[in-house]
Amino acid sequence: MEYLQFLLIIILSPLVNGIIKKLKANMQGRRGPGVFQPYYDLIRLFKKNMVVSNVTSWVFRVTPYVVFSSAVAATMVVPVISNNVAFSQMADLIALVYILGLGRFFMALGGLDAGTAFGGEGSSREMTVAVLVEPMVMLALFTAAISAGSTNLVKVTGHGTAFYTPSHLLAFSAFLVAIIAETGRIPVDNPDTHLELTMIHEGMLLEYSGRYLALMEWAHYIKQVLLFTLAIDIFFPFGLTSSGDALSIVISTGIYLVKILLMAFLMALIESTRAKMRFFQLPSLLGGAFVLALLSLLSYVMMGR
Amino acid sequence: MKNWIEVFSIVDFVSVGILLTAVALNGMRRLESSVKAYAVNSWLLSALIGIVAFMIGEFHLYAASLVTFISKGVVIPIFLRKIVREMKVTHEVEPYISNALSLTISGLLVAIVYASLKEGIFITGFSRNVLQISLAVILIGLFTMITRRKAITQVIGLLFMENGLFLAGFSLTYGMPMIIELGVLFDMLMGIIILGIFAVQIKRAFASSDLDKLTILKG
Amino acid sequence: MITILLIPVVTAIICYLLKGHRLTGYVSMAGSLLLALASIPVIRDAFSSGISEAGLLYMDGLSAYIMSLVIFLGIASAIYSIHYIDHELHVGLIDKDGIRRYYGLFHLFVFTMLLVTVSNNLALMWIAIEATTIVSAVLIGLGYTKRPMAIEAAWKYIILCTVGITFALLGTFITYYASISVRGTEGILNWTELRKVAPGLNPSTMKLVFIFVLVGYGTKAGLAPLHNWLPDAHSEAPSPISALLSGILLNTAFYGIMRFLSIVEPSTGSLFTGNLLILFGLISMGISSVFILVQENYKRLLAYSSIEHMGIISLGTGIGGPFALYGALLHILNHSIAKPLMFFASGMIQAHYGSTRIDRVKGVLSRLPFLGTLTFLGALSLAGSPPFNIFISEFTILKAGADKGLWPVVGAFLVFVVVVFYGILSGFSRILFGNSETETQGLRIEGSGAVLQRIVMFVMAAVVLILGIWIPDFIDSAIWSGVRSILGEGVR
Amino acid sequence: MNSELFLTAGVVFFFLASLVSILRPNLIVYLFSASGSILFAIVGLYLLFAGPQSLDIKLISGSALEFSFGGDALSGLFVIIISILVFAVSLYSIGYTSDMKNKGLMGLLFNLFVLSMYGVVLSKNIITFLILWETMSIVSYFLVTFEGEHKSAKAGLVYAVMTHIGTAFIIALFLLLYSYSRSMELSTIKATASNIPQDVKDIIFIFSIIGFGTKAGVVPIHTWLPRAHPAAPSNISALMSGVMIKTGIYGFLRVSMDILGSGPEWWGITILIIGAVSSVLGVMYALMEHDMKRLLAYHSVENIGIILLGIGAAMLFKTSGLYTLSSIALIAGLYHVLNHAVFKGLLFMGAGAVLHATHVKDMEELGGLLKKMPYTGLFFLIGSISICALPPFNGFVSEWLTYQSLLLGFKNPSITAKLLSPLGGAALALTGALAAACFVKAFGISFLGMPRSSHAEDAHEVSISMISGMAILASLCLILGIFPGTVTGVIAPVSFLITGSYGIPSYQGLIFISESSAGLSPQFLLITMVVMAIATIVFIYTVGGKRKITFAESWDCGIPSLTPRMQYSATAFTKPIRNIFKRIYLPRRELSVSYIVKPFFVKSIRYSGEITPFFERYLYEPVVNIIHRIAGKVRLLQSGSLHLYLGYILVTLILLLVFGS
Repeated sequence: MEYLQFLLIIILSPLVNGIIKKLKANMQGRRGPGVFQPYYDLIRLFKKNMVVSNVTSWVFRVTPYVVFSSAVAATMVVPVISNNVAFSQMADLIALVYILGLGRFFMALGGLDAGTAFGGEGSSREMTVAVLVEPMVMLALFTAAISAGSTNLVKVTGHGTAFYTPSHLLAFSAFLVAIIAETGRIPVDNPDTHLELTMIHEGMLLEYSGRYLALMEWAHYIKQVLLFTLAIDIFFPFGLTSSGDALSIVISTGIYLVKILLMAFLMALIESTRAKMRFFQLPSLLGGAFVLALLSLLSYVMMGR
Repeated sequence: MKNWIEVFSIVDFVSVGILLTAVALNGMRRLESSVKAYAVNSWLLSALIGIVAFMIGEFHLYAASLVTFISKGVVIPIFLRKIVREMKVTHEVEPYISNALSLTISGLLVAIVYASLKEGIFITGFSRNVLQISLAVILIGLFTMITRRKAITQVIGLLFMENGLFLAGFSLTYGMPMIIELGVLFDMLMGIIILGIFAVQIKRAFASSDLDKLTILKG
Repeated sequence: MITILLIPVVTAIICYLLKGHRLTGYVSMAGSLLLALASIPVIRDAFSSGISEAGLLYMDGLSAYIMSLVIFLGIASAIYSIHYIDHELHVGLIDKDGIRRYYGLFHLFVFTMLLVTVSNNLALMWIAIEATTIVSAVLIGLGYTKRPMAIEAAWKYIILCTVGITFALLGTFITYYASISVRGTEGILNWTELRKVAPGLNPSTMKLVFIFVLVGYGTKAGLAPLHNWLPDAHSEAPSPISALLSGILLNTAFYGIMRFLSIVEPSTGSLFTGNLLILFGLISMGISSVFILVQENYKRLLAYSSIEHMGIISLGTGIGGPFALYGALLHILNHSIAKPLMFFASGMIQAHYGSTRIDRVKGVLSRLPFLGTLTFLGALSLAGSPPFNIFISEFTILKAGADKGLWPVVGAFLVFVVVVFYGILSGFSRILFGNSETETQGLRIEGSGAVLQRIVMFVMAAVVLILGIWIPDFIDSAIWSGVRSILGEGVR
Repeated sequence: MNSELFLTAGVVFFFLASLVSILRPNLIVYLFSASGSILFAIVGLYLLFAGPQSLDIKLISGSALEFSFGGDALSGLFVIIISILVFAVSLYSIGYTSDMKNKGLMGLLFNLFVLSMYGVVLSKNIITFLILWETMSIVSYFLVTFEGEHKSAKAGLVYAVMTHIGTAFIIALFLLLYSYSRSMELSTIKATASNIPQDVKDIIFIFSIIGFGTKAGVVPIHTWLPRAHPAAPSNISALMSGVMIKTGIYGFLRVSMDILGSGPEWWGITILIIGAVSSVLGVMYALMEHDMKRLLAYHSVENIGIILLGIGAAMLFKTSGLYTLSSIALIAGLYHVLNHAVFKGLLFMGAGAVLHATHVKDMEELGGLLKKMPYTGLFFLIGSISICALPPFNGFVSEWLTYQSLLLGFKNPSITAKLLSPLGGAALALTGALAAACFVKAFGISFLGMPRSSHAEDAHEVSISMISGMAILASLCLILGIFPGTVTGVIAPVSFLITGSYGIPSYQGLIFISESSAGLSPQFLLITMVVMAIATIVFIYTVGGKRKITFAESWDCGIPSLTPRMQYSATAFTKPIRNIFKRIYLPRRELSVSYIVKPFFVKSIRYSGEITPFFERYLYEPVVNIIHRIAGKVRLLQSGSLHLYLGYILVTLILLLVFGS
């Protein structure tokens, strides 16, 4: 039963995005679309015919499937509501990051395949952001992993009460920035814009249509919730059941949903209070986050906790 | 019987004379005079050899003295003068440095030789000083070669070196086997003759007997 | 032994009488081959035990070793000369008269070097070495061409060497004198007998002797800072003669030093002689490496490399001990195969491009593939890189140095070797690669002479390569008997 | 059956190949080489599992020269690695060299090169090692200058000189070792290494970094690498970058970890830092290269750095006595050696195939090749994914292991090690991200989009032999990626030899490190992803049913039609990174605009920019200049004046008289 917990992420991810949109709208004094809008969009896209550029090669058409299935594969090793995930032995942080990396690699290739300037620009900026984010994510995760003595997610989550230490708070703030960058949110990227000069993630998807686009978007939602869940698992690892009985599962599901909602609220808050940065100002933000991660590691090494 | 002391003093006297002619070479202005100096130097050398021969009564030393006199004292000087003439060079020696300085330096060389050839190297024989002298002559000859501009003067310097060498040879060894002496002598002669020919060639090829022109090959 | 000495003289006379007939080259080749045949039994005996003859002549392992090198290079150079001279005649650099003079002097030159190796009497050895100077000077300067540069080179060569060698004679005299004070009655110059009384000789006298001999024969062997005649002479001489000069003449001069070494060492102790030799070796390597680095003329570059290798040999001799000497002797062999090969090659390049300047020559590899390849291999060998022969001897010497714990020497050696590698390789890669736009006067390659020329060079290149990966036993034993004749019996 | 037999047979095969190559029928030559490599692989297996006693050959000649061949597990592993690559490259070369001028020479040198590499890792005494080491360098030098152009000659010169400097250091360190054991045999030296004083050990260690590092190409002595590899023919660059530079790693391991045993802590720290710097700088410079082969060459620097990260961690652990962990880290390093050999060989072959088909190396002139050369494109993509360490291919496993060993570095007692090893991990992460960016560029620009030049327009797929060569390595990329347990099992004897512990218990498809209870199963990843992909497709068709795809122009903002020149160029792609890291790149750009009517009507705009080659400009050029200036001064000694020369004689004599006697 709890081996299927990853389906929770896959199914809920559009909803979470809808909720964030709604919250943003409300904070900005708009009504905004309903929280279930992303589902309607996906289904409509699945039903549409597709227009594909005749410049593209098979890489372009394989990309959506790789991106989507890599995102899904990543979710399978993450404890959502129960410590008792499928293949718990391979529930590995580093592996997780690199699986997502595979998705990004193909997305960037897909962006280049159509031979348009926008796609190229999108993938170029995506890879640049990745270059800045990756070390920081790793350092943040290292702090957690070292304190848990393992890179295995189950071990990390099992090793509780970690988040009172300063090193973990630092690591968490770094990881938060990482999430913003990875999910393409303000101030790094603007998920709602289609203005060519500013877009990163949308730029790569420009040539995609119909079900390909749907898969890409969905994969994006999944990645977002996955990262939320990761943050929760690592930095607020309480409320996960290890027993399989229905009650505890219900309880922990409830706790999980609350946490996710909090994350969503946080995101919406940040997005509506911050303005989008110029692309070449990003290094200062992400560099700062890197320093936070470094400090967390340092403080852990120095204080031993 | 011979009076050793006297002979000693004579030997020293003659060898000092050789040294002086060598030093004097540095004072010479004209080519002819330096050739003369060489001739005198060679006569003194053969005389010394003669004395040594007389002392130890070696026949072949008399011969050697004679050969030396003829080759070095007569043939070579004539040959040199002939070259000097046919090269029609200006008869100045044209040294790089003033005669005074070169005289001082040659004096210095003698000092260095005496200082560096310490006691305990030459114990036996009458030639205690002669080796020093001969080495001094050799060095002075070399020094002359360094300071003189003309090809022909270099030959003269080389000849002085050889005289010094012979002086050393005879005084140290009372003469070696005849064949060796002859061989050495022959070699020397050949060398000088070849050098003479070359000197002429240089004069032809470089339109000057100045060795300064011989600096095409460098680096 | 007498016959060995006579053959080249006779050959010389015949060649001279032939009045520059086209066949002269083949006659001289026949002469040198005959010489080789005649010498084989003597050399074989000499390797096993010393032979003395007529009081003045003596052969042991060392002399046999050097002699066989002289003879081998004599043959190679004679064969190479055939087409070389032919070509010179064709382009009008030489006339009939020049040809007869060239071959006559060539064999006289060989004769004098043979005489050096067989003479037992030190003064006789001196005479022979001086004679080599005179003959080779004439070969360079008046051999056949009267180019001013050749004359200049010859003049410097003869003056410097005669001056230098004067001191060697002085040293010889003093040795005789020192022997008097031991024998009491009358002195000796026979190496074999001096060897017996060596330990009794007066140390301070012998120190003086060694200084004079080192300066004297060192000048001839091209040890820096007495080397200055060498680049000029080697670059201006006709290539076969340059090959002989740097391939073996330098070694005969150094042979003289080795002979004296085994007389001087017993009394003065190996520290004095060793340090002097090491000092001269390092200075030679240092100076030559710098000059190689900035050299613009490839024949001069080769000449400086000869200085470097003489330095290495002197270093090995100075380090002392059987293995260092083994290395030094092996190095003599390797160097006198590789260097002549390079001079032969450069002679052909010069004939083809009409210039010895590095920047005038380009694309040898693409234009003359065979020659270019040999040059490439030879250059690498001279640069001391495996799998070529010279590396082996260098490494042996280094190893001996490490055995003695002479780390500063080893370090300096390595530094200089690297610099030399850079210099030689950059120089020759500029020659070998690229495509030349300079029009060339072309190289005639028809005629049996040309074929022989190529065969000889190919054989030498093969030897260079083979000795780098395999030292045949007869060479090994030959070198050991050479070492024995320096250090005395009982070694190995 | 003993291994001498196989060895001799292998050597014979390669010599046959060399001989045949004079008659230049390519097929036979390289088939000989391929079969020779198989025989050598068998020898390697012997050494790996039957132990060192299984091979011992001595060829004594003279008193100065003694060849002695043999080896242990370490040699065995490297022999196998070489064999894998040689086999593939041989097949590839059949087609690649077919239309080469003087290919006979090519075949000869190729086989000699391979033999010398085998010899290096199989040599058992100092002189054998040195001779074969330098032979390898010289033959590869010939191969670099094979094209014979001025450029390649220069590259070759730089390569030969730098590697010779390295060799000088190696000679020095071997002489030091020799002087303490009085023996040329490496085994004896190892046995007596304990009586070498520590400071001498330190010197030897530093020398081994410089000497072997030059060959391996660690920053800052890497500068020959990006020159030599592009200059060489591609099959050779595959060998050079794939295995030759690994002999440097071999030598380093042999001297610093096998012979010297464990050193003080700063040894490991040094290697860790060198590794981190090399990996980051290597990939950064690679990112700025648009010449495909130069790019790959810089990636070799990066990967050597990654390997050194593993080795450095291993040294640290060994110092602090944590032998199991040390073994794990070493396995990580060696695993990456194997992987890099495979995918870098593959990538160089791919670049060679592109070069062969289009005659250009510059990406700005390529594009859209995936349609023209489907197989090459596929294999190049696989290689790219592997080198970016993305699952489920081989690079991922070794980098994961490296991460693990770096994180376990926290178990070291000293604070420095505790701190530095995770930072090494961060460097590795940065490297990974940059590498991904770099290969998105490399593959995307040259294989995707529209052709940017006529060269790319009329490209064609290459011959079957080249494809098969690439196919072998491509499939190996996958196999080595999804059977990690097997590979670690093969490497285990080596790490046991050096660290005395087997490290990871090897399950067939799974790695599990009990020290950090971290596990990895690429098989699982692969299967899940495939299943998920299928599930997705099924899902889509159930939801959306069958929909038709219409092909059309790419979105062109209403401009009549997109031209290839409107595509994103490689330069543009890397622009952001060039900007962000300008402290490192020191980019210089000039923009020249020519107007018809200033400032309104622009005739043309020329933009040219380049990054500063830091080490060449600020490290090497000054040194060389100084040397040449000194040399120029010294030249005055030979002024041509005879009098001066005579003066030298006089002065020398007087000095000797005064001081000598």
